[in-house]
Amino acid sequence: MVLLDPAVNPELPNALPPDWPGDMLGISGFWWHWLIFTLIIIIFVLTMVMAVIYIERRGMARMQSRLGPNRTGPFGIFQPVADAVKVLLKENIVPGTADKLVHWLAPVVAFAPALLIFAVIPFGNGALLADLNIGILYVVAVSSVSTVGVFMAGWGSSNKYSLLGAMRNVAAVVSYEIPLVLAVVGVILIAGSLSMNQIVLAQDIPFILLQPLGFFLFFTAGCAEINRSPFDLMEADSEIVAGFHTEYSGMKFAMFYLVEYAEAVAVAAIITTLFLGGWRGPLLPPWFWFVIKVVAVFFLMVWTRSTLPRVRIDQLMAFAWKFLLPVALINLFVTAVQVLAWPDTLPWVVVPINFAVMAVLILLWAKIFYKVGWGRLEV
Amino acid sequence: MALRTEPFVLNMGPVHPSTHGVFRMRATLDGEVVLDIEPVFGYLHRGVEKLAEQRTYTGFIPLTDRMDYLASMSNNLGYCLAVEKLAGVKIPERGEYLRVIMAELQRLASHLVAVGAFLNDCGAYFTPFLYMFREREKIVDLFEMVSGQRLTYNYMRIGGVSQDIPEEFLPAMDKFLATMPGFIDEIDRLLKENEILLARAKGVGVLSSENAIACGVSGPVLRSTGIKWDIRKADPYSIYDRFDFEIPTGEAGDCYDRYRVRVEEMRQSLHILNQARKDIPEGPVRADVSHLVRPPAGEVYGRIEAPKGELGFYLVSDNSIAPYRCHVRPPSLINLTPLREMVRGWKVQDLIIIFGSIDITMGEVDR
Amino acid sequence: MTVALSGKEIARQLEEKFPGSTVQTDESSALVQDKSLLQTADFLKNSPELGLNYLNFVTAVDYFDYFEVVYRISSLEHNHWFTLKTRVYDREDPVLPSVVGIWKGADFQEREIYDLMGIKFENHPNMKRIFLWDGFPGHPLRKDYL
Amino acid sequence: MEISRAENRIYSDKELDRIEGQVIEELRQSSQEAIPDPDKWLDEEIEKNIFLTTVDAIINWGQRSSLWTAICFPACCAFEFIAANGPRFDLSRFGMEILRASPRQADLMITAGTLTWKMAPNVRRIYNQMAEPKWVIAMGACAISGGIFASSYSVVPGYNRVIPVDVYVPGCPPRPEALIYGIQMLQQKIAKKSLARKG
Repeated sequence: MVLLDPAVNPELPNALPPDWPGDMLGISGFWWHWLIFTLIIIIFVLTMVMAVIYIERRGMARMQSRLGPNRTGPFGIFQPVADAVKVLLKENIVPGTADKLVHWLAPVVAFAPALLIFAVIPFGNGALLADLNIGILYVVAVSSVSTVGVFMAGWGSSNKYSLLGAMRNVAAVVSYEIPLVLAVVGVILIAGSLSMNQIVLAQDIPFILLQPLGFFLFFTAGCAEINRSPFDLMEADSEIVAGFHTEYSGMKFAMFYLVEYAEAVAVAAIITTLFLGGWRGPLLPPWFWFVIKVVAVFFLMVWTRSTLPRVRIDQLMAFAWKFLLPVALINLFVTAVQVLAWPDTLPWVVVPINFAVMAVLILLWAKIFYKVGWGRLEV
Repeated sequence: MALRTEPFVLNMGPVHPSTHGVFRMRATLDGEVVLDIEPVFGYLHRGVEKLAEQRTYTGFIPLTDRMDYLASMSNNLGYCLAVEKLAGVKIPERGEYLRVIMAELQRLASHLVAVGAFLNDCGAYFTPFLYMFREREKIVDLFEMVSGQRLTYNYMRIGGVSQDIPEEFLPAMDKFLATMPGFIDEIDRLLKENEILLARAKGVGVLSSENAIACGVSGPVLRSTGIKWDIRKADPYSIYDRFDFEIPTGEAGDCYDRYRVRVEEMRQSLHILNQARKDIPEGPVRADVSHLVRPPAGEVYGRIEAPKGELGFYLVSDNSIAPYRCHVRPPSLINLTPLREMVRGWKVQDLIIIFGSIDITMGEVDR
Repeated sequence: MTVALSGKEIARQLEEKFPGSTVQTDESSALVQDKSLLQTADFLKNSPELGLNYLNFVTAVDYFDYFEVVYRISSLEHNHWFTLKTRVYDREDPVLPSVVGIWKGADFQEREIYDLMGIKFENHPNMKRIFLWDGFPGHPLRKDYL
Repeated sequence: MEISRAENRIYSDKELDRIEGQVIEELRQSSQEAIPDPDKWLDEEIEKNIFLTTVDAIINWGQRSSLWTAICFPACCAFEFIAANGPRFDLSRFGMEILRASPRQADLMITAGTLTWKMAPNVRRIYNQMAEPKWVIAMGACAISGGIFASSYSVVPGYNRVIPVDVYVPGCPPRPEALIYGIQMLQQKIAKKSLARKG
């Protein structure tokens, strides 16, 4: 970090965007930027988690023909606050046979990556903690680390249900990482940059129109990675009690609960940045557009959660390897051809072509998948 | 490097989110694959059969409510029929019609819970379950009108029913009968063709018809294997021979068929209800029988088609006011007999839905 | 309507096949010797015109002097039923052969009888208590319990 | 990777059964007396200072507004609880729609149904697994006194033989309205709790 500081290393004259704060109180603008954005990100993540928990509980309650929390504060908006107060003050239990160190570390290891992802998410033009030129690669790399935390939780709890849940999570993440990355590569080809900010700037039309299949793949694989329904096998209530956090209580459970929703917000934020034009939008301020889009994507997750049944573990694997992976490869190929054919800007005619490709591929693969992946696989 | 694996024992229950009460399984797993399970019962064993010997014939009716607490009316009906068979009581027409109406409403309510719980076990996060409960509340309201209770009705008596229905009942039932078919269509639209549900439930937990008969399985589980066996048709009790209805059957005997059979049975129950509603006569609802029934010495087996299967009461009388021996044939317990064979080789997740698709009530399994 | 098979008729067939097996009969049941329980059960199940392959229930009744074990069997195909009974006189250690090999559905019900009535079934694959726990004193459905 | 699947039968685990039976018998012997209800402190007056009162108010507000229920539904009353959770009576208004399958994360145990001696060690264990602070609502006649089954040989006459109970909701089964009233009573009880008080 010190080497990146222009005050120390004058060989980086244009590394920083022009609207960064200058030197104040004898501290260089670099460090002010770092401090302010770290605070903003932490506050943003915490408030967004509270907000999406409220949205999920109210929204899902309405889908289930009931009301949802409405007694705690006006319209029940303080419900997540009450939950937080209560959970944080609960007793912290570590099972006697647990691997104490691993048990303690697991929530932290799981929580840190969820926060780190937001370092490269732009809230406005250039308004981000670190405009890494390998932004999306960083996201992909960091996001997988929380699996380590989940597996530590499963292993350290010395509980069979926890271990089953953690194993399922590892298997799911390993499988779904590949289609997820392949879906991102399509976007990178069109945008011509790995930097998140550059990707947003390249979206004169949102990439969801140019990459509808990529959006679908990313959304599905993202849902699978963060245990959202219909891929929520890792903490499947009706099967393995509470999955990897069965033995966690109090503050440490709160961390896992936070991770679950922080990751959902992170995936929603990445989808917003990559496919929905990020902070771009007319009239309203950029950060507001960003929040609206994140909430919209999250609402899609809530919707699937309250509608769809859960898939089985072998079907989960089959879906990743037999459906998403080939489709993602074909999508990448089609995108590459298009980028080769129109090197400068993609014309509007690409939009209907890509939608047609998506429809044909999904229908075709659904037929093939029906034959190869239907029902039970040999174990 | 040679990889050494060994199976491990996972204890599911008695307190587990999807064991429908306090069922317990000791499952031996090889990773995610179920090698074997051992069901453990008795966590709700309340000694109902012993208590029956200490109570009068009428005094046992409240206990039948609490056996299969999702189908209290059916339990009342089964028990009362057995005692009436023993004592030779003739029931007035209106009483018979009311009994059929209550039993069919109860079948609807029980199947609603069964289907909802099955879909919940599949992982549809509470949504179908709550929709089913919304509709079940309407049926519970009807029961509350006639009996004043929401779950344990204690409505039927030896010789009829305890009291006539209030005058608001039939209009309310008409309203319910008008809306219910639309609701069944609605849940079918939601989930019947759902790809994930098909992948999860089709071909899973197959029970062959030979095995079903050998294990004495009854009710929707038996019918899902393709056997057209319904006691309402095969051995009509009460006035079921007057109604026209179909026996829905499955083909493969898998989880999906069991779910479909229940949904179709709900439609048939509505059909019966419509006929009974049309024909219900005026008159007394209860024969003139003393509350202290003293049936002649002897033994009898009365059975009905309860929502879960063949519910029977085997009564031995010694001409006193209490049964000498009262044995309940619990459909839930006997339907669990083939569970071990059905789940072997499947995954943990399948174990849950196979178990859920059998639809048991622990109060009846353990009694 | 499910038809009750005549006890006399069945008893005649049983006597023909296994002399001395039946003790007494009434209109829909036959009481057989506990020694010949298995062979009569096998005959009732596998005889083509009877085909009683569906076990409705098994239960036991305590008559102080003896336990009566009742097998209610029926045939879904022919739609008829029959009651097979047998008695065991030993109160201390009553033993009967298990019919699990013939009707699989008897599995849990025989365990239930063992648990609540104390009758042991020989050759049952898993003869142990089903509802009550190991170490529960006595068998509660016996008439002399409490 | 080969394991002989035929050998792995877990039937007839005699040793396990014997130990479980012993645990049940021991619990039965040791819990012949009812555990007193934890409500003595409700009448006590304690010295309050402003700081503690404010902290108490916030903590109690949080704890009573988000009572997550542990899953422990042995019998009939469970369906009245689910009905209370359902669309019509809608416990989710109070922030109670989250059912934690893991007792570690739950605050409230609603004991819906008859308790048998065989079940008692498990209920005691779930109660012990729950993290403090925790509350128990005894729902229904069976949970209070054994109810209609009190004279049976295998039924525990009331949950308070095994675990301390905070609120009793009578009925067989109680209507959902009664359960919601009971929950509100519990919320009032939590509101009177103070950090300064022991227990």
